[in-house]
Amino acid sequence: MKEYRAEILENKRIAQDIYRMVLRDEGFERALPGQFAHLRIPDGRHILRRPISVHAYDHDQRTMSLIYQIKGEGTRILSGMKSGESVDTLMPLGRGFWVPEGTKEIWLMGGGIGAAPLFEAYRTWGDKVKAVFLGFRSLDVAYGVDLYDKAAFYVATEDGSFGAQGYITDMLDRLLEKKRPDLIFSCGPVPMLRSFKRVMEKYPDVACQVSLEERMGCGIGGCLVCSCKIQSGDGWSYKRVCKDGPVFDLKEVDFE
Amino acid sequence: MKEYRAEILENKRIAQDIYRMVLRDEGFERALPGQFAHLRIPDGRHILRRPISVHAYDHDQRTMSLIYQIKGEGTRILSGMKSGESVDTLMPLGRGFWVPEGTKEIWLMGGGIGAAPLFEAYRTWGDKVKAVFLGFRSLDVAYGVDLYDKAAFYVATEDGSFGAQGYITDMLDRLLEKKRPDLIFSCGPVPMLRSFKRVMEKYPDVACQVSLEERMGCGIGGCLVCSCKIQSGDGWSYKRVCKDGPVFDLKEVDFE
Amino acid sequence: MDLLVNLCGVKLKNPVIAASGTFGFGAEYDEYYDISLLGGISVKGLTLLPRQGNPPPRIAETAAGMLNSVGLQNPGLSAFLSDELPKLRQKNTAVIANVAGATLEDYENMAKGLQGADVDLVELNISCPNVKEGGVAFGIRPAMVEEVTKRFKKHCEQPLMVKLSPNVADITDNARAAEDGGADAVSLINTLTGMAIDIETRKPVLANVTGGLSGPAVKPVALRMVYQVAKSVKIPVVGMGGIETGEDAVEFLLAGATAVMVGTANLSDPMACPKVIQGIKAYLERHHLSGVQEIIGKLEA
Amino acid sequence: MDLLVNLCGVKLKNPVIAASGTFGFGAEYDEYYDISLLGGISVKGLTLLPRQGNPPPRIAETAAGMLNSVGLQNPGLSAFLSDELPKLRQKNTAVIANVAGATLEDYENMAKGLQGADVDLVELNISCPNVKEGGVAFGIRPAMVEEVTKRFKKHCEQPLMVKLSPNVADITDNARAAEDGGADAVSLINTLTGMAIDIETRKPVLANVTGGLSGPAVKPVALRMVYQVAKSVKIPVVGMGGIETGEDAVEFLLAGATAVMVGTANLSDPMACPKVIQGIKAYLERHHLSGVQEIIGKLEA
Ligand SMILES: Cc1cc2nc3c(=O)[nH]c(=O)nc-3n(C[C@H](O)[C@H](O)[C@H](O)COP(=O)(O)OP(=O)(O)OC[C@H]3O[C@@H](n4cnc5c(N)ncnc54)[C@H](O)[C@@H]3O)c2cc1C
Ligand SMILES: Cc1cc2nc3c(=O)[nH]c(=O)nc-3n(C[C@H](O)[C@H](O)[C@H](O)COP(=O)(O)OP(=O)(O)OC[C@H]3O[C@@H](n4cnc5c(N)ncnc54)[C@H](O)[C@@H]3O)c2cc1C
Ligand SMILES: Cc1cc2nc3c(=O)[nH]c(=O)nc-3n(C[C@H](O)[C@H](O)[C@H](O)COP(=O)(O)O)c2cc1C
Ligand SMILES: Cc1cc2nc3c(=O)[nH]c(=O)nc-3n(C[C@H](O)[C@H](O)[C@H](O)COP(=O)(O)O)c2cc1C
Ligand code: FES
Ligand code: FES
Repeated sequence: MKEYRAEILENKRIAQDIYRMVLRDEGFERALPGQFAHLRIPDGRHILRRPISVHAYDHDQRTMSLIYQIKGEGTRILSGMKSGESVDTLMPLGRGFWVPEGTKEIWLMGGGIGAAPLFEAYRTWGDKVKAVFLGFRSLDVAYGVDLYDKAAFYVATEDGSFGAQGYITDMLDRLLEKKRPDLIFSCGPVPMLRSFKRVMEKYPDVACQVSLEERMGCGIGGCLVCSCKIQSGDGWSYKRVCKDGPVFDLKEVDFE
Repeated sequence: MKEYRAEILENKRIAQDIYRMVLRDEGFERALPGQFAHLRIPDGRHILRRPISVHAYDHDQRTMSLIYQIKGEGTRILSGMKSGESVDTLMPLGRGFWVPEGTKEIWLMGGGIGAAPLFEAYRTWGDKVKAVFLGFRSLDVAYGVDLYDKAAFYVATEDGSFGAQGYITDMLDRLLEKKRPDLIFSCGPVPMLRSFKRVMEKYPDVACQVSLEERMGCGIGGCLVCSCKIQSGDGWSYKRVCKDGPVFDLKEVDFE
Repeated sequence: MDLLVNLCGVKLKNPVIAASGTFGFGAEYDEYYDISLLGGISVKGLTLLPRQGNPPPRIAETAAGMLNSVGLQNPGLSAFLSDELPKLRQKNTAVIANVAGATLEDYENMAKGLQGADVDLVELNISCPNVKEGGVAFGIRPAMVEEVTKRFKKHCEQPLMVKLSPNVADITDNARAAEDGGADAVSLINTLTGMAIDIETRKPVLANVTGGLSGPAVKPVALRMVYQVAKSVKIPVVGMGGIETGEDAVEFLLAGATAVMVGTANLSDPMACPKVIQGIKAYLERHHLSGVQEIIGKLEA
Repeated sequence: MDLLVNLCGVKLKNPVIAASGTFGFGAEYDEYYDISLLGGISVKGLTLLPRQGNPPPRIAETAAGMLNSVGLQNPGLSAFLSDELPKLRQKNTAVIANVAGATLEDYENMAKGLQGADVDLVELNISCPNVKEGGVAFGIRPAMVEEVTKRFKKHCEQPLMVKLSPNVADITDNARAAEDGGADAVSLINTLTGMAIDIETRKPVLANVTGGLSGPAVKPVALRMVYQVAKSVKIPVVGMGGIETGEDAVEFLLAGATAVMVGTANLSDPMACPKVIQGIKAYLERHHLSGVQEIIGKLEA
C-alpha cells in the first residue's frame, strides 16, 4: 500500500445521497475484494481520512471505483469534488475477503451502502458466485442492482418500493432452507449483520465472512482506535478493523 | 455593507505572486476608493477573513476588482480559486480616501501591493489627479503601471529593473521641491510610509492621507484587534484600522 | 417553537448570547441584522477606568482557531453607562455587563459603580489572560474565585454570573467556589492561553507574546468543561467555546448549558448569531421538539 | 546540514520522534518508508500487564483535531521486550519506551522490568487521561509528579523523560517537580481532555464519554507550554502537540524544544514524519543555517 494523489475521473450521484467516484493513478497497487481506500478530506479542518471500500478495481486501467453515501461533513465535501481534481488516497488497505481452498459456491449478502464492496468479489470470483442478496431501505437509495448478470439475484426493500418487501436476511434464510453455498461474503449495517449471524447459527457448515466498520484513525494499524471485539479461544480481544480486518470470520465477531 | 456570496469572474496572475480577482454580485453596494473587502478563505481551517482593498469598482456591472499578493496560506488558497466559484465577501468596509472641499490637485503615491487601492481613487477623481508615483522592488512584481493614462506617471524600482532606480519617495521629494498638490493619497509598506512621512514634514501645507494595514478579526469594528496608534490632542489612542480607517490623516499616524 | 430560557431569573428570548469582546457594544453588528433578535449581548469587558489595551499585533490565526491579546481596551465603566448603555437599551435584548478588575477593591468598586445601572446581568470576568495586573490570577485558585465573587456580590444589585477560566486542573472546583461565593450563574469557557511564532522573524506573532485561544479548535475542551460543571453545581451554566452553528449550540445545551455564547464566530461571519438561532430552531423542528427546554441537559451518558 | 541533537545524552540523528500511541511499534509505518530515518520512536504506551483498552468508538474528529480514548491497549511490558523490541532494534533509530502505571508500585515495577532492556530512553507517561485507575492523577499535583519520578528514577537504568499533562493551571510547576524528582528530560504535551456529542443520538461520540484532544487544534497551547517550560527548567524539553509540518516543528524548536514529537499527523498522513524532517531541513537551508542547534531556543521575545 502507498499514498497517492489519485485523479478523479468521475464523481457522480447514482442514487439519493449516494455517489460513485472513480479514481486513477498510474502507480496503483492491485486492490483485492474487501480491501479499502482511505481518503483525505481536502479542506484543512478534517484531519482524519475516510475509509471507503473498493467497489471495483481495474489493474489494467489502474482505476478504482468507490461507492459512498453522504453521511456527514466529510462525505459531503467529497461529493463536491470535480473530475480532474485529485484526492490524497491510501490504498489498498486491510485484509479483504478470502476464498478457502475447495470452495465451490459463494453467495453475497449486503445491505445499504454495504452492498458496494461485494461487487469486486463478484468480479474476481464470478464463476463461483451463484447468488446475490441485496437489501435496501427503499428504491431511492438502491444502486448497483444491474451489475450481477450471471448470478441469481434477490433484492428486498423495507418499504417494498423495489423487489420484495422486508428484510433480505429473511429472504436468505428461506433460500438456505433449500440450498447452501460453501461460503457467504457479507457487509451491511450492524442490525442486519446481527440478524445475519442469528440466521447463520442454523447453518453452521456454511462459512461466512463479514466486512466490519469502525471509526478509524490511521487506517494502517498504528493507532489502535478502530477496535472490534473478536473471539479467540475462551475469551476475546480487540482487533484492528483496519489491519486485522475489515473482513472477519462471522463466527468470531461479537456484535454485543 | 453586507455579506455576499460573490461570483468569481476572473482570478488571474498578473505579476510574480500577484493576482487580480474580479468579483460580481447583483447586490453589491457601491464601494468607495480606499475601502476594502473582507474575504473568507474557503477551507475550514482558516477562520479569519482576509482584508483586500478595492482596486476598481464598477457599480453598473456590480463588479469589484481586487489585486492581491500571495503572502501566506490564505492568499495562496485564494489564488487557487477558479472562475465560476463563489467567495464569501463582506464589502464595502472601512472609511476610504476623502477629498476636502477646495481640493484642486491630488497626487497618488504607492508602493508594492499598496499601489492597488490607488487606482479606484484615480478612477473616481481622475480630473484632479495630476501625478502618480509607484515604487516596486523590481520589474517582476510591478503591475498596474499602464492604468494611469491621464496623469504624469513616475515609477521607480529598488533594483532599477523598471523605471528609475531607487525609492519612489525620493523621486516624490524631488518633484515636491518644484511643485505641490493640495492632497496626496498613499499606501504601501510601513518603511515606505515612514520615509513618506519624513519627506512630507518639509511640506506641511500638503494634506496627506494614508491607508494602513493591521491584522484583523471581524473587519467591521466589533473586536478591537486591528488597532493603530493615532495622535489625538496631546496624547494618542488606539483606533480601529477596519472601522476608523483604513485611511487616516498621515500627520496623526504614529508609526513608532 | 419555544426558544425562551430563564437564566437565573433573566428571561432570554432565545439561548443565544453574543460573547464579550467579539461584539463591541452591538452597534457594528446592528448594521448587518437587528440585534434585537438575540437572546442577549455581553458587552466588551469593562474596567473602572478607560484602558488602551495591548499593542498590536493583537491577533494570530491558528488551525480552526485564533489567539487574541486585546487586553481589555474599553472606554471605562462610566463612559459605558452614559454613552453606550442607553443606545443598547433601545434594543430588545438582554444586556450583560462584562466587568474585570485588577484588585479586589476594583471589583468592589465595579459592583458599586453598577448600582442602579439598567443591565440585566453582570458577568464577572476573573479569567482574562491578556492583562498583566490581576485579571487571570483571580480565576485560578478556588479560594480566590470564592473571595472575589463574595466581595462583588455584596454590592451587586443585578444577578451575577461568574466567567471561569479553562486554564485550570479541575474547573469544577472553581465553579463550586463561585457558587459558594454567591454567584447566580457561571459562564465558561474563557480563552485557553496559547502562543504562535513567526518563524521568518523568529518572534511571537502577538506583541504580547501569549494570547487567548478561541474558536472551533477549543470546542471539545469547552464542551467537556461545561458538561462537568453542569453536573457539579446547581446554578445555571452558560456554555461557550467554538460555537459556530446551531448544531454546535445543541451540543452545549445537551451537555447541560441553559444558554450559549457565540464569540469568535462573529469574527468569521457577522451573521453567525442569527444563523446559530436558526440552526437550533431547525434542529428542534427536525426532531419534533416543542422547545429548547427539551434538550437542555438531556445528554445520555 | 547538521540535524543531530543530543537529548540528555541520547544522540538523535534528527530532532523528529514519532509520538507514543500514534505509531504502534513502528512496523506499520515501515511499510511506507524506512523508519530508520527517524530521530526516534516512542512506542505505544506500555503497562506491566497486557491491557485491552476502552470499548469503541475510541475516536472522534473535531475541528482541526481529534479525540481519542484508546486507554492504553498494549501487550504488556514483557511481550514488548520479547516480541517487539528485538524487531525495532534492527532499525537504526532511538527507541523510547513509553510506560504508564496505575499505582506507585506499578511504576516501580515498570522501572525494574526495564532493567537491562535495550531501550535508549524511558518516557514516563503520568498524564494519560484515558484510564480510570491512576494514570492522569499522577500528572496533576506537583508533589505527586515529583514522587512518582523519584520512585521510578531510583530503579531506572536508562535516561528518564517525564511526559507532562497540559490539564493543569501552571505546567511549569510540574516540570520543575519532575526535574526535582530526577528526570533527565521532560516531554509535553499529552492530550487535553475533551468531549464530543452526537446530537442525533444525544450521546457522547466516544464510548468513554471524554477523550484526549490532539492535533493542530492544540498547537497554540502546546507551544505556549513548551516555551514556558523551556524557560523554567534546565533539563531538555521535547515538544509536541499538533505538529504537521517542518514549519510547525521549527516553531517548537525556536520556543526551546531540543526535539519534537509528531503524533496525530501520522494518522492524517503516514508520511508525516519524513515530511517534517524534510521541512526542517528546507527551513535551515533557506535561512543558510548550518544546523538545528542554531534555532533551538532562539525565539526573540
Ligand atoms: C472499512 C470500511 C469501509 C467502508 N466502506 C464504505 C463504502 O464503501 N461506502 C460508504 O459510503 N461508506 C463506507 N464506510 C463508512 C464511511 O467510512 C463513513 O460513512 C464515513 O467515514 C463518514 O464520514 P462523514 O465525514 O461523512 O461523516 P461524519 O459523521 O462527519 O464523520 C465523523 C467521523 O466519524 C467517522 N465515521 C462516521 N461514520 C462512520 C462509519 N459508519 N464507519 C466508520 N467511520 C465512520 C468518520 O470517518 C469520521 O472520522 C466504510 C467504513 C469502513 C470502516
Ligand atoms: C485594509 C487592508 C487592505 C489590504 N489590501 C490589500 C490588497 O489590496 N492587496 C494585498 O495583497 N494585500 C492587502 N492587504 C494585506 C492582506 O490582507 C494580507 O497580505 C493577507 O491577509 C495575508 O494573508 P495570508 O493568509 O496570505 O497570510 P498569513 O500570514 O498566512 O496570514 C495570517 C494572518 O495574518 C494576517 N495578515 C498577514 N499579513 C497581513 C497584513 N500585511 N495586513 C493585515 N493582515 C495580515 C492575515 O489576515 C491572517 O489573519 C490589506 C490589509 C489591510 C488591513
Ligand atoms: C477578540 C476577543 C476578545 C475577547 N474579549 C473578552 C472580554 O473582554 N471579556 C471576556 O470575558 N471575554 C472575552 N473574550 C472571550 C470570549 O468572550 C469567549 O469566552 C471565548 O472567546 C470563547 O468563545 P468562542 O470560542 O466562541 O470565541 C474575548 C474573545 C475574543 C476572541
Ligand atoms: C491515538 C492516540 C494514542 C495515544 N496514546 C498515547 C500513549 O499511549 N502514551 C502517551 O504518552 N501518549 C499517547 N498519546 C498522546 C500523544 O503521544 C501526544 O502526546 C499527543 O497526541 C499530542 O501530540 P499530537 O498533537 O502531535 O498528536 C496518544 C495520542 C493519540 C492521538
Ligand atoms: S485506524 Fe489506526 S489502527 Fe486501525
Ligand atoms: S478587525 Fe475587529 S475591530 Fe477591526
